[in-house]
Order: sequence, then structure tokens, then C-alpha cells
Amino acid sequence: MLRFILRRLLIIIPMALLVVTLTWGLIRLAPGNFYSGEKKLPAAVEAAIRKKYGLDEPWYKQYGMMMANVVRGDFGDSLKYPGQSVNEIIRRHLPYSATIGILAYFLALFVGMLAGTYAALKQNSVFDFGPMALAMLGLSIPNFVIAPVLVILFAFWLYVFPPARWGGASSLVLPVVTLAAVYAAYIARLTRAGMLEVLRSDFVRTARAKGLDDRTVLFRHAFRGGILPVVSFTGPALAALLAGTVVVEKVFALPGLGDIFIKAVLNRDEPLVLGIVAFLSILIMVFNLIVDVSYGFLDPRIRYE
Amino acid sequence: MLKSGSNRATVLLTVWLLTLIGSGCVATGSNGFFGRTQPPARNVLRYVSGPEPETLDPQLSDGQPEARIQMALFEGLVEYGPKDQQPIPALAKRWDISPNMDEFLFHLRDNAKWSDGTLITAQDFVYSLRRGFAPETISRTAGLGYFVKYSEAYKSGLAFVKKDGKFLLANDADAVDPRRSQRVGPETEFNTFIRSPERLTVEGDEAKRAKQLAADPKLAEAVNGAEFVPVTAEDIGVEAIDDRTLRITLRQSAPFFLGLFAHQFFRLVPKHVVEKYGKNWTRPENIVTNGPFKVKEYRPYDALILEKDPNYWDSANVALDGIEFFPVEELSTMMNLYKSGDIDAMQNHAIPTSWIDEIKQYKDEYLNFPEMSTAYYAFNVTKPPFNDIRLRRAFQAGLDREALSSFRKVTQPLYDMSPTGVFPEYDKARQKVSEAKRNEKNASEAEWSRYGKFDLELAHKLLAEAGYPVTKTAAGYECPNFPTEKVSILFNTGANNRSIAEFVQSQWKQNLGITIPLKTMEFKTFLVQFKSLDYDGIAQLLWSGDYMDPYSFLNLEYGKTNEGGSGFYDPKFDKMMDDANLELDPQKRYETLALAEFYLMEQVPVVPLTVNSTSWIKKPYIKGMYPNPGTLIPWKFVYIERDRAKWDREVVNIMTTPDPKVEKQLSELTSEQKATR
Amino acid sequence: MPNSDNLITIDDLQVHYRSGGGLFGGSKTVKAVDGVSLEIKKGETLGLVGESGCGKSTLGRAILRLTEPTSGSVTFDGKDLSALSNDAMREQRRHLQMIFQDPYASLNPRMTVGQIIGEPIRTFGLANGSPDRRVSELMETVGLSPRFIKRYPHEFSGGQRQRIGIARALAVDPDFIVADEPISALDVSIQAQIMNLMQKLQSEKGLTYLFISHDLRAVRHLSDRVAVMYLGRIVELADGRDIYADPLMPYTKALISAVPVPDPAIEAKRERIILKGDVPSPIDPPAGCHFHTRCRYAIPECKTVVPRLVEIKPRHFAACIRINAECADIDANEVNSRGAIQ
Amino acid sequence: MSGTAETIISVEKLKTYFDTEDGRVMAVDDVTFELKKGETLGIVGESGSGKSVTNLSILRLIPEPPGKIAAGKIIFDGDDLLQLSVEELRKVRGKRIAMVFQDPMTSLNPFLKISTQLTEVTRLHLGHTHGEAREHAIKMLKLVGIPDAEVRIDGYPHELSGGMRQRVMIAMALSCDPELLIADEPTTALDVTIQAQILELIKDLKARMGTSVILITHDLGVVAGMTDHVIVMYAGKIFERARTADLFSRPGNPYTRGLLRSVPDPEHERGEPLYQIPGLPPDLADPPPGCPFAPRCDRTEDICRTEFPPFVELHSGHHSLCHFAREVWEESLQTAGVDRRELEDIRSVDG
Amino acid sequence: MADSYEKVAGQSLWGDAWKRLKRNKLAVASMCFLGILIVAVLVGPSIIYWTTGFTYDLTPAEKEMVRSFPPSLQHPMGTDDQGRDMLARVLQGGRISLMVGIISTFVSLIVGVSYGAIAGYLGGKIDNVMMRIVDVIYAIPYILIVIVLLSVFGGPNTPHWIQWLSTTVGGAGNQGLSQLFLLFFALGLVSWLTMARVVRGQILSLKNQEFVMAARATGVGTFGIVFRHLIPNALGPVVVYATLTVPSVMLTEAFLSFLGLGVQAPYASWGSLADIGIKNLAIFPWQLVFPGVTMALTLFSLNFLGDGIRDALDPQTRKF
Repeated sequence: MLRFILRRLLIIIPMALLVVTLTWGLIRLAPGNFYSGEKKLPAAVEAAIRKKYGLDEPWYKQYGMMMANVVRGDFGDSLKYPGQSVNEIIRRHLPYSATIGILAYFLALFVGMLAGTYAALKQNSVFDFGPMALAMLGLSIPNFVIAPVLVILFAFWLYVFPPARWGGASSLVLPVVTLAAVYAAYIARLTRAGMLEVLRSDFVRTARAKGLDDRTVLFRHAFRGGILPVVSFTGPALAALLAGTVVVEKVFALPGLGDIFIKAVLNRDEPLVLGIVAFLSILIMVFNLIVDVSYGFLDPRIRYE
Repeated sequence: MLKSGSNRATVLLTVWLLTLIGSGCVATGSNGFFGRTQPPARNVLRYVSGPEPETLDPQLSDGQPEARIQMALFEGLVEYGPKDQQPIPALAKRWDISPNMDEFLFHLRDNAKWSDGTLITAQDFVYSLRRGFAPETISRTAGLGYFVKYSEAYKSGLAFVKKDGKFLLANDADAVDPRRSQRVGPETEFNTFIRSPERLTVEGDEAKRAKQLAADPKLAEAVNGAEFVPVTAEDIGVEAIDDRTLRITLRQSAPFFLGLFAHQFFRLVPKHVVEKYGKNWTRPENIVTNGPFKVKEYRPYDALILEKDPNYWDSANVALDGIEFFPVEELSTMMNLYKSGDIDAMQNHAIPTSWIDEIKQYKDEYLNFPEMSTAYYAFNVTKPPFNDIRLRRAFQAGLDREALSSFRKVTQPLYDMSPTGVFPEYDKARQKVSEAKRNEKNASEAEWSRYGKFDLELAHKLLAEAGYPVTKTAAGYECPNFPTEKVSILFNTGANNRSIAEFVQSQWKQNLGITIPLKTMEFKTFLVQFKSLDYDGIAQLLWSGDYMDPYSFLNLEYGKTNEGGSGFYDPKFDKMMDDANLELDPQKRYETLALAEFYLMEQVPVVPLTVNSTSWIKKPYIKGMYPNPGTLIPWKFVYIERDRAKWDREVVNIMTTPDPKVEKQLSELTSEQKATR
Repeated sequence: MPNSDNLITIDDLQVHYRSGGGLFGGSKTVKAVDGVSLEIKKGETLGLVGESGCGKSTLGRAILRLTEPTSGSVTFDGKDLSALSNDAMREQRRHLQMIFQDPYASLNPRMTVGQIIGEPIRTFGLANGSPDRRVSELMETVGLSPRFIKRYPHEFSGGQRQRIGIARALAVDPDFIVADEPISALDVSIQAQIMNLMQKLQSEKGLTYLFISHDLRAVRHLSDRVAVMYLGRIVELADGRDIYADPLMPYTKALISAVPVPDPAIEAKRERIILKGDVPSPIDPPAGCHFHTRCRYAIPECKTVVPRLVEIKPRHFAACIRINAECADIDANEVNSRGAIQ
Repeated sequence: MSGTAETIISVEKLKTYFDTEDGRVMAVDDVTFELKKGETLGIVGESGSGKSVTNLSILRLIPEPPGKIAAGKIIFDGDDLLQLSVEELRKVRGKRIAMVFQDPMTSLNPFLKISTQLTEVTRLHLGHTHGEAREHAIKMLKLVGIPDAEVRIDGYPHELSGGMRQRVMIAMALSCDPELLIADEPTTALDVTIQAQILELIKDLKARMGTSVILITHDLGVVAGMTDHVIVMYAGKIFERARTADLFSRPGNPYTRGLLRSVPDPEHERGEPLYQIPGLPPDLADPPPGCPFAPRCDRTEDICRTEFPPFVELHSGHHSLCHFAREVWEESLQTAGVDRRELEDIRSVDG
Repeated sequence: MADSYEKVAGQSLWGDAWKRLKRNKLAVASMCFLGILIVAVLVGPSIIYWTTGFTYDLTPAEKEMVRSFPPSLQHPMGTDDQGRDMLARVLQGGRISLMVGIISTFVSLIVGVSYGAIAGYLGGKIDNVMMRIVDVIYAIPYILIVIVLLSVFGGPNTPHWIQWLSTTVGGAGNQGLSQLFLLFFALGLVSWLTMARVVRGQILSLKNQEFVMAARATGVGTFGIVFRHLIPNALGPVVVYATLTVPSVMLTEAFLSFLGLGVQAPYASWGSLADIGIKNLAIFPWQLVFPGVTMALTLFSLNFLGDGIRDALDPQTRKF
């Protein structure tokens, strides 16, 4: 087990470096650079910039310098925001994304599993089709449509939650709900499918034959198996959520990593892009690893197979 | 059966959602204001400044959002006036200008301090400017200050040429220009040096110089055997005569230059802090400022919270206890925040075009005034088909700019390179030139009113001349010959560009029968294509002036490598511009400039589209905040009025409605300078 | 022991494979077939019995090189199959065919019966005339109406599918067929049908079968000779009659005794040999004689000495250190051996 | 083994159907039987004959929908199980009637420790505390012959072999000392040597605990050694019902007879073809009119194809569903070499 | 002779699934909706043009008409900011959105299926490396890929084949369209990853099935095994996943439109229409409602159809 984790952790490093390399290549392919702007830069200034950032070196030297820094875990300073180091930016903005993301995920988990389980228990009834139709709706409406509708409802009609910006707990409600909608929908569908399969299984029949009541059957016997698909969904989903979700951050003007990342790409802020990409790819891989490991804990069969 | 039930549920749900959305739009604010309108509990202004500021260092930033924030944090010699954006005294309590407008003598205040209590001296300015012009300082706006003598040479790492113990001169004629001798202030050794005829400069770097000389044999001969003395920080035209007196010398006369001293590049940076912390000096824990406000808390991308600085020399007159700047980019999000009362005011151009009809109704809040900013379409004159002036003229004549600006709602049609309505004196000069030209061409008033404007007949005629006849069909016009595949309208993904492009496209389609494809590019990509003239046909650009002078716009087409984006170069035009700058009389200078502009517009390197307008809103209880041409707000005039009766009403008249508090403050400030005049 | 009568000669065949080890474990080597030597004569049916996991299916597949053997050789008709290139082996497949256990999984659900049976015909270009006609003939041979030639497997019952599988195997006119548990997934009443069919085909076409099953009765019914396999090794090999009437190995005895007889009278009387414990895992089989953990006759040497398959009686081989040609009855040997140890 | 023993369960005219895409399938059609205390009843039939559904119906474990118990009574200790409330039924399930299922891998919860699965029954039905339940569970595991029960109890099902898992299932079923054990193909998924172990275990436990057993299997050999009575099912119907000895020696139904004859006999010489029942079982969604076995029967006459056969009592406790039951039975008697008088003797001995 | 009796044509699993699908009312409703939608999108703009003269890019000549009007008889969905008929725009947007979805899905089908099948069938180290490559591409932000593609190939130096493709397939020598194709291409380029994983998983489980071994046993070569046996059997999940890729690509395009990187004006997609609509939601709600609802309904139908196909192909989920 430890060896397995170690092996997986070790492979993350070369893969992240590969991701960084490819991303670096892409940024270099993309036209424009971080210092270009509407107004013309004095030639001397441009030359100074190129010199300062080593842009006048041959590409392989630049790549080597970049890689050397990356390997040391130091992405340097943002180009667009001089004086702010990439690591600092990530450290500073991760909590925003993470707060919203984790809250949204738990909300989605709660709503989704509740709806999914209920739908599975009442399969083919109104209580099944109702929540499932809603879930489908959640999957079909882009979240940049959900957000303004929520804003109109709760910020302008009811004046209960602020329409944007980071503030107290009340300011988190709308973004969290917006973000949770699609995940809740997804989880509801996964839970339903998983629960249906487990509820049909032989061991649930055994449990019922033992005289256990429905609640015990559901929670002790069916639940763990039924939510396995949700667990495997958790890895990528949580990683994506932690990394921030661009639309919600843009619409609600939240200082999350996702929006910063998109801006960094548009600004050609190379160190920032590389830093966030490296961070995200490691995050995704680590989360996948965690999911695999926790899968092993949830499903004892996997440990020894 | 059950399934059809769920179908019904879906339909019901959809209908319910539709109703929700549908009814959401009716929501309007209370008592004739847009959304919630209550003064905030604290005496703090909440303002959306646009995107996250790149840096708080005034010399390194170049955007307007940064400029606004830096106006609160840093002060320079002068400050923008709240209404007209004309310079008013700031750290300089008064100043003298040499008669030929190439030298400025500033008298500094005695009580000006940094936020850490350190006294501000003239040496601070010298340091700031030398820092800004230093080659290693990556200041994007340094080019604005190149009028300061030898600053460009210093920045570019050039060197003087010393031959036989004497420095070679750039232009021998200069030596005898009599106007060069009129200094302002006392005579000093430095001043004698700096006012002496301009020295010749060549590349300081040996390799580069070799290249330069190889390309210019005449120069090579002249400098042969000479000694090269690098231009240093000490050589640029900035001099601290004493602790309280500063002199700045320009390389040529620039009447508008006083206004530039309010630009962020010329704002003061604290030597003692910059030298101590280096690039980290702007971090909230290190930063020391000298403006009316200082940094209290900085949460990047979320909020920059400023508080009143008690050490500020004029803190008695600073009405607000603090300002909170929120970086928000989505316009609708900004509007939402405004509507829900979470912010009090916002940057200019914040209102989405389609909202304007709605927002216009809020007459106590909507501020729409001409701005020192234009939108134009540049023709790529280096490539066919638009290297043909007839075509450029035809396309200009085929575009109804009245219609465009009525579609854009917040703009005015523009027929010149520089905006109308922003420089009143220049407008007069332009009028005068126009009259003269009408007489010259013997045109009637009616004819002249169409000159250079929407003129379908002319457009069709010119097209036919150029070989692309336009035919009329049942559906409209057709111009089958025109090579639409060779041209496109290039614009970037910014806010309103797309709708402008769509409108112009449909205009030309209707009027000329030519459908020009549109092409959007993400901003950085756009810039590359635009600047390298790598686009086909037409590209869109927005231009904001850097200083309150039409020169800031006309300069776009000046020189061989200009920023206009057309690839336009005309020595005749350049000559006219040079002439204008040599003119010392402001009125005469304007007339010369207007002549140059008239000539430029006849060459049609661009189709000017509109003069932009401020188009923003503020809550009526925010006072002392005016829609000046750059929406550059001197924050110490802003205050929150809690008495409803005194709130701003009918803000169309805001410029002409005197606010006693602001007037008093202004007159106190300017009295000393006025007295010296 | 080269013998011209032998159609197939298997010599010390080994199939080892690495078990993935699941999520957290390292991989381990499974010795599915651990040194098997056998001959199969032309026209005979060799039965192969054993409990699940003993490697009998792997052996069957390894003979046809559907699983690559780790070492050893399989000679078919004088050719060493394991030495052939992949292409050459493919050519040989028309002589060597297989019938699979699961009639549901062994037919491609996306192909019609005609396509399934016709595929080998087309592959080898065997049809003189329309392949369909040959398919129809084959279908009739195995007792299916050719009318169903365009139907899909899922439209048939298990027994019918097994007939399709047999028809596919017959399509190339093979000499040798490995029948891997062909009846174990079928209902009782259908099992007899398939067994009869296989017998009929054998007599008509002179086929040679390797009949793999865990059902001793069925094996006995169909086979000329029977091999008993335990954890990758052949432990007993004899004529069908002999092995049932006179099993030598303790394991074989237990196996026979464990099969219930559908006669209450017999069931009431007979005494069963109940083996203790389970079949050990092939990943880490017991040393020495694999069976020693469950054998009531086991002596300490059984844990160390790997028994060789020796001919105890004429044409009756067994692998046990406690029996030999002199004294074939292990029960009788008991006292002897004990003495021997001391 | 006496006729006076009280009846523990009686199933009367049970009908269970499933709604499938192809139509309604009568999985169990008019099934009637009873079981006396301490006896073992075997139910034999091929897949799809309705034997499992019958037993799932007893504890109402049929998934509804698509299944439905349409009619009938299941009298257990005087109560009709089909009429009990869910609460009352739960008190019967696991406590008084326990079940062992075919595949011990899927029937045990793979996510839960064996201890949890074992103790939850006794804690529920016998009110055991945690400690008591655990102790009891270990005792039960030892009883079913699991070595190192104290260690194994904390393991997971997948760590056990198939045979061991089935032992755990049996321990679980017997935890509350049920009056009736229903074993649904308990050995089908196991190897023969393990099957022998498990069958031996069931026999042994039954003798010790006096539990009544319903043993469901498709293997005639298994019922031969294990049961007192046998029911043969085909196409959802009971085809024959008899004492075990009678059924095997003197089958009264062509289907039973065919099944018995199609099993290979080790004494047979190799090469002789087996007896085979031709054709396939009927599609229950679209059963043929008349006798469902008619298309495959070796003595079909016209009446078989048109009329549903009667359930004929051949002698006490021996019934057969066939138009020609008596004839078949007489034939069997002759083959077995038993004459009528001998039979009368048997009957009188049975009392 | 063999033809003397009638051959009974069988019901393939596909046919069977189709039968089952037809019984699923929601799926049928979805198919009907999609069918109607496709027809509307194909012929709608022409009908509107013939009857009223409106096109998706027709701005009225009269100045006062250039503004957004609410729905009326003349403009059933109202007009947009430029006074253009929303109905025509929604239908035109539908063309592009559906095209984005379908073409990208097609790209993902071709690349994803072959990549996944190769990785799955070859297995071992090659599989491992190929899948790690997928992981790596997954981690690269697709917006970067889109920007690079659009800019590197979208400039005046657009390769000839893209221009050729857009002129022949797109019907006009139009740069706006050629950018559109780049967008399709870019979206397809990132959406094949999941498809490859799906297919690989399928192939991995299929290749150990007995029928594959049976095919090998009867001498079928690798090519035959992959194309006759493996891929047809993996198609079920592939079809399901493809149905679900269409909506997800459409949502991605909508997101790109939200960032301003979507289709070129004056073309619109539902995503770009919805994006504009959202900005104007408080004032001209019809600008969001109509494209938004059409898009939501389409995605809804596609999702339901995908579910329906999944159920139909996997009857086990419906067995008792």
C-alpha cells in the first residue's frame, strides 16, 4: 500500500513536468507577450524587459532556465503583476477557491446523494422522475445562466444576499449554490445509478431476508456500495472545484484561482500560467490518488485483489 | 404513464423558470434611483476601479484603473482638476514657466510629508524622475516624458560624442536659436549645461554603435576618433535648485506639458523606501505614500482598502475617511453591485450598451460626458485594396456615423482624428480652419456640411472609379467585384467592439453592397497583428489621450513608425506637426495643428467613428466627483452627502452646477498660483 | 515417448503469469500449469478433471497457444506448435479448435449465427461455393435449423448457443478439439443433448477431443482416458473405466466420493470421503505434493518431495510418493510407510 | 419422520408473476406444498422452473415491481405470511425463517466485516448486546467449522474461500435458531469436494438443531441424499411431489423420469448415448396450451397439447402432474421390479 | 436447395435496443424534439427569409429600428440590440451550436476511438504510456490550446487546407467560417480524451472475453479481431458517450463565448447569444430566454437521449 502510494506519487513529478513543458510550448506558440499593450512601448523599455526576463536568450536556454526554476518549485514572479511571486499568488487565492469549492461540493454531495438515494428507493415513481428531471436540468443549463437568475431572485427581489464580491457568509450563498447546481445534478444521477445497482444485489436481498428494516438495509448495507461512483467522481470534481471555477468567479467577482488563471493566459503571464498549471495537474493527480486509496478503504475487496 | 407525468413536470418547471426570468426584468429601484440608494454607514467610498491593478508603483503602471488608484495614494507636482482635468497645484504650490514653454520652475510646499512622516523635498522628485528614466526601470509610460531633455538618451543607453574636448551637437542650427536662451529661475551650472544646444547622441553600446555607424557613413565620419561619454541620470533635465525648488527642462517647447506632470509617471516615489525594499516596496507592509490616502489593507483581486492619511499636507480638506477599491471586470456584475447598493460609484464605460436606454432614465445618476478617447477604424494602407485612397474615401463616405453613434447611444459621431468637445479652444481653431478651407474650395454651407461625412453618391462614385461599380438591386446594393475575401474587420474581444463591428458591417452591406467579414481576436493576438500591420483591410482601435492636448491624438499618425496602426506615413503631415509645435502662441499653435489635422483627414488613413463618453453612474449622495474627460478623479474633493436635499440631481448639469464645498476647496488651492500670475 | 499414434504430445508444459496484484499489492507469479506432460492419441477423448482454479482451462488454452506457454512444448502432428510464428500458428488453427465454457460470452453478440460460423470458413477460404451453404450444413449437423442463419446469439437458449459454438469449431474441419467445460453452464436436461452431440460428431468425423470438466461423471461418460489435475499438475492418468472403478490417488478417491448419486438408496449407504479445507491458492501453492495439506495420508516427506507421475498399473499413472507399482493401494501402504519413516 | 408431526409451513396455491418486456411471466403458478417440522423438503428443477421464486415468495423478497405475488396463502405457524404487515414479517425473517443463497460471494455484503453481518441478526432478533452478539457469532462460526473463528470474524468475506463463505452464510442463517431454513442452491457455485463438505454440514446441523429445511437445487444427486420429500418443478408448476425414495425409485412423471435417465451413469460403458430430453423449456411469457412439457415429452398424445394435465395422486403423498401419471408410475414400478402388493406394504409402513 | 425454407432474419442487438428505445417515451420525445429542431435549423432561416426578409445578420435600415424589441407577431422572439430578428438568429445559432457539437464529437470519435482501441488492445507498457499522455493533455488548459489554434492558424497565414475546408464545406470564402472550423477542431481536439478512456476501458474488458479468444482460436487475425469483434462491441458505450459529448461540447463552446473566444460575429451560437442575453437579462430578458431555453431544451433532449440509449443498450438495468 505504501509502496503503491509512493510509486504513484513519484510518477506525478515527471508528468507534471511534462505538462509544464507542453504548456510552456503552447504559451510560446501563442502570439503576443505579456508586455505588449495598446500603447507602444519605447524601444529601450522593450529591450530592458526582454533582457530582464531573458527573452533575448535562445529558446532552449530559456526553457532550461524555466525548468530549473520549476524543478526547484520556484516559478518566479508574475510578469503582469511585478513583485508578486507566483507561489504567493497561488497561496493567497487558493483559499478563496477552496472555500467556495468545498462548500459547493458538500452542498452538492448532500443534495445530490439525498435526491439520488430517494429517487433510487422510489424508482419509477414521481419521486424518481421529479428529482431526476431537475438533475437533468441542472446538467443542461450553463452555470453562467444560473448565476444571473439567482442574482435577480435573491439579490434584487429579496435583497437577502449580495450580488457579488467576497464578504461575509451571506456573500458565499449565491456562488456556492450556482457552483453546486451542476455537481449536485451529477451526483444525484451517479448516486441513483449506484444505489439502484446495489439495491438489486444479492447481499441486499440477504440483508432483507435477515429481517433488517429498510433504513438499516439502506444505510448499513447499500450505501457504501451505492456511493462508490460518487467517490470516484469526487477526485476530479474536487480538484476542479479547488482550482476555482472561472464562470462563477467572474460573475461574482471572486478572487479565485480559476479567474486568475484565465487572465494569466490572456495576459501571457507565463510564470503564473505555468505555476497554476503545475499546481493544478499535481492537484488533480493527487486527488485521483486519494480517491484510489479511499476507494480501497471503502471497498475492502480492492485492497487485496 | 408515470413517465408522461414527469414530462409534464419538466414542462411545468420550465414554464416556472421562464416566468421567473421574465418577471425579473421589471425590478427597478426605489424612489426614482437605480436600485438601493442609501449612503453607507461609514464615511468610506466604495468604488469599482476596473481590473486588478498591475502594481501600486506609479511609475511602472500604465492603465487607467491604476491611475485612479495612484491618484489616491501618490501626488505629483500638480493634480488633475476635478472638472476639467486641467492641472491644479499639488505638491507644488505654484510654478513659473519659461516664455517658450520649455522650462518649468516648481515651488514646493513646506509641509508636504510622506505617510511615514518624512519630509518631501525637491531631491525626491529628482530621484523619482531619474528612477523613471533609468534604463533598468521597466516603465511603460516613460515615453511620455521623453520631452524632458536627454531623458530618452538616458533611457536608451546612448552616449554623447566628445571630440577634441568638445561635445558634438545634434543640430548645428540649434546653436543659434534665440528662443533657447530664456530660462526661468536662477542661473546654475547645471542649467547652463542643460540649456546649451542639444548634444549629439549615438548608441552607447559598442556593438550597437558599430551597427548604427555602419548604416550611417556620414555620422561615422563625424564621430570618427571621438570619445563616447554615456548619458547618465545626472544629465537629464531635472534639477533641485534647493529643497523646495525644482526645475524641469524640456528638449523643445511643449505647452501641454504642465498637464502631463499629473500623470502617474511623474508622481513621486519614496526614495528611502524604494531603496530599502527594492521591488517589494509596494507591498502593503512596506509601502509609503504621499497622497491623501494610504494603504490600510490590500487583498489582491478582492479589495484595496485605503484610509485617510493624517500626514497628508492637506488632510484637513480630505472629506472621506477612506476608499475601498474593488477590482471587478464583468460589467453586469458591476451593475449588479451598484444596483444592490454594495458600491457607490464605478469606473467609466461601465454600463453595458444595451442597458443604456434603461439607465438613461436615472437622470440623477447617469453621467454621460465626452471623453478624451476615440474609436476609429484604421485602414491598412500598406496593402491592397486600401492602399487606394479612393476606396478609403468611399468606405468613409459609405458609413453613417450619425447612425452609429445613435446606435451606440453614449457616443458622438467623430469626423476628425482628435475628439470634439474635449478641447474647447481647439474646437474653435478647427472651426476656423474648416471655414477657411470651405472658402478655399468654394463650397456651399450645405455641401460643406456633407464633406467627409455620410455621402452615398460619393461613395458609389469613388468605388466605381476604383473599379468596383455598385449596382442597385431590389434588395439594396451590390458590389460584386469587390474582393471581400481580401479584407476583414479585425477587432479584439473587448466589451463593445463586437457590436460596433457588426453595425459597421451591416452599414457597408446596406450602403455599398459589400459584406466585409468580421474577425475577433483575443487581445494579445490582436495586438500582434495590428502592430505588425499583418491584418487585412480594417482594424479597430480605441485611443485615449495621455494628456489634455489634441497632439496626443494627432501624434498617432506622426512619423514613420507611429502608433496609428494604418502604416500611414506622410512627410508633409509631419512637417505641419513640427511647425505647430514650434508655435509659441497657443491659439496659433492650435490653428496650425488643425490645419495638419484637416490635411490628415483628407488622406483618410482611418475612419474615425466616435468620441467616447464617460457613460458611468454614481449614487446621488456621492458628491465632488465629476465626469472629466479622463474620469480621473482627485479623491480629496469627493464626499458623501447625507442630507438628501443636497444630493446631486439632474446630473446633466453637474459641470455647471456649482458645489460650494468643491469651489471653496479649489479656490483655496489655486489662490497662491493665481496670485503669481 | 514419441508415438506415431499421438496426435498431440505435451512435454513439460508450464504456464506462469503475473497476477496484477490489485491496487496495492505487488504482482505475484501464478503457476497455473506447472510442468504437464501428456499425449493424446488420434481419435480418442482425453478427459481432464479438476476443481476450479487447478489450471485445467489454462492447459487447454496453452495447447492451442491461446495463452502463451512459459516453457515446454506442444507437438501436433509432428510440428512443434510453440516454435511456430504467429502467422504460421494461425494457419495451424484450422486443425485445432476449441469449444468454450460460457455459451453466452463465447459468441460475439454483434454477429449473426451465419457470420459467426462463417468467419473461420472465410478466414481459411474453405468454402467451395457459397459459405452460407456450408454454414447451413454445419447448422444442420449440430441440430440447428438453418432457417436461423441470420439470427443473433442472444435470441438462442444456452444449449442452442453451445451448438453454435460447436458448429463454429467444426467449420474448419479440425482434427483436434479442446472442449473447455462445454456443459457446465447448461441445464441438466440440455447437458445430455450436448454430450450426445459431441459423441456423435466424434464418431462421424473421427475427431480427437480434450474434454475438460469438473464433472467427473460427464468426463467418465465421454472419455477414453481421464487425467486428474490438481494445482497445475497431473496427479493421475488412467483409462476412464479404471479411474472410476479403481482410483489410486487419495485426491481422486475423494473427488469420486464427493459426487452425489441420484439414488437415495446408494446415498444412504455410502460413506463419503470428505476432504478438509479448500484448494490452496495457486499463487503460493504448498511445497512438495500440492495435495498434502488436505491429504489424510500425508507424511512429512510429502511436504518436501515433489511426486512424479509414474505408471503404477498398466496404463494407469499416479503421482504420489506413497504408492508404487508394488503396492498400489494406499490404504494398504499406510503401516508400511509409517515404518519407513522411522 | 412421522405423519403426526405438525406442519411448519404450508404453501397453498401460490402464484407469482413478473412483468417483463415480453409480457407477463408466470414464474410460480399454483404451487401447493407443506413441510412438517424436522423434515427436509427438496425442490428440484432446471433454471427458470420457479423453484427460487417460490422460496423468495415465502419471505416476500420478490422485488416489486416487476414481480408480484398474485394469489395464494403461505401459512407459517398459523399466520398467513402474505397477510402480515411488513413489521410483523420482519420479525419472521431471519429469526424464524432463515435463508441461505446460492452465491456466497454476492450474497454476503463485501463492504462489511463478517462480524457486523453476523451480529446484526442476533442483536436485532435476540436483543443481544454487542459483546453477547460477538460471542454468539464466534460460537456459530465454530459450529459451522470455520477454523480460527476469533480471527476470521474480523475479516471481510472476500478474504474467505467460497466454501468458507457459504459456511458463514449458514452460520448467519442459523444464528437465531430458526424453525425453518431455506437453502437456495447452496452448493451450486462450489466445487464437488466443497459441495460435499457443505452438504455434510447442513445434514449435521439439521440433526443437531432440529431445523426444518427446504433445499433447492437442480442436482438430483443432492436431493437424493439429503431430503425426505421432493418436489419437481417445471415451468412454474409442480410436476411431481413425493417421498424422496419413491420419487427416485418409482417416478410418476415423464419429466422426472427423463431427468433421472439423462444423468450419466458411471457404470455405463463409454460410447453409449445418454438418454436425452429433446428440445428446450417453454417460454414462460408465452406458454404452450396444454401440458408445458408436451413438446419435449416422449409419450405425448393429442390431449397433452390441448388440455392442461391433472395433478394425480398416485398413492399417499405422491402426486404427479400428467395425463398419464398412473401409466408412467406403473411403468416405473415394473422397471424397478416392485409389484403392487409390495407397494401397499411400503404404504402401511409409512402409516 | 437450401433456399427451400425461409430464412428467419434475426433481431440484432441494435435492433433490439432500437425497439427498447422506442418504448422509452422521454427518449422518443427527445428524438422528436431534436428532429424538429434539426429541420427548423436547416430550413428555418430560409423560410424566414422568404416570408419576412429577415436574416440573422440583417440590421434594419431605419435608425429607430436598430434596438431591441420585445417579441411581437413580426418578430416572435423579439430582436436583439441591432434590431436583428432573434428567431433567425436563434435558428442560425442552432446551426452553429449543433455543428460545433456534432463535428467536435465526430473528431473525438475518430481520434478517441482509434486511440483508445489501440491502447486497450496493445495493453501493457504501450497502453500505460498512451494513457499517461492522455492524462498530461488533460492537465493542459484547453483554453490555451484554443487560443494557440485560433491564432496560429487563424491569421492571414491560415494553412490552405483550412481555407479549402471552410470554402468547400462552409460554403463561403469566409474567414469567419474558417475560424469556426478551427473552433470545431480545437474543441474536438480536447474532447477526444474522455472518449479514448471510455473506449480503452471497453476494449480492456472485451479483449478477455471468450468470444475474442474464440475468434483467435478460429484463426482470425489481429485486424479482424479489432474491427469485427472488439470495436463493434465497444460501440454501445461509445454511442452513449458520443450523445453526451455533444451537449458537453456545446457547453464548452458557450463558455468560450462567455470568454469572448467563441464564434465570430455576425455568426452567433446559442452560447454567444446566451452570453449577450445574460448581460442584458435585466432589461431585455427575451434575449436570454429564447436562445437559453432552446439550448437548455436541446441539451436536455440530448442528455435524455443519451440516457435512453444507455438503458436500451444495457437491458440489464431494466431486468428484474
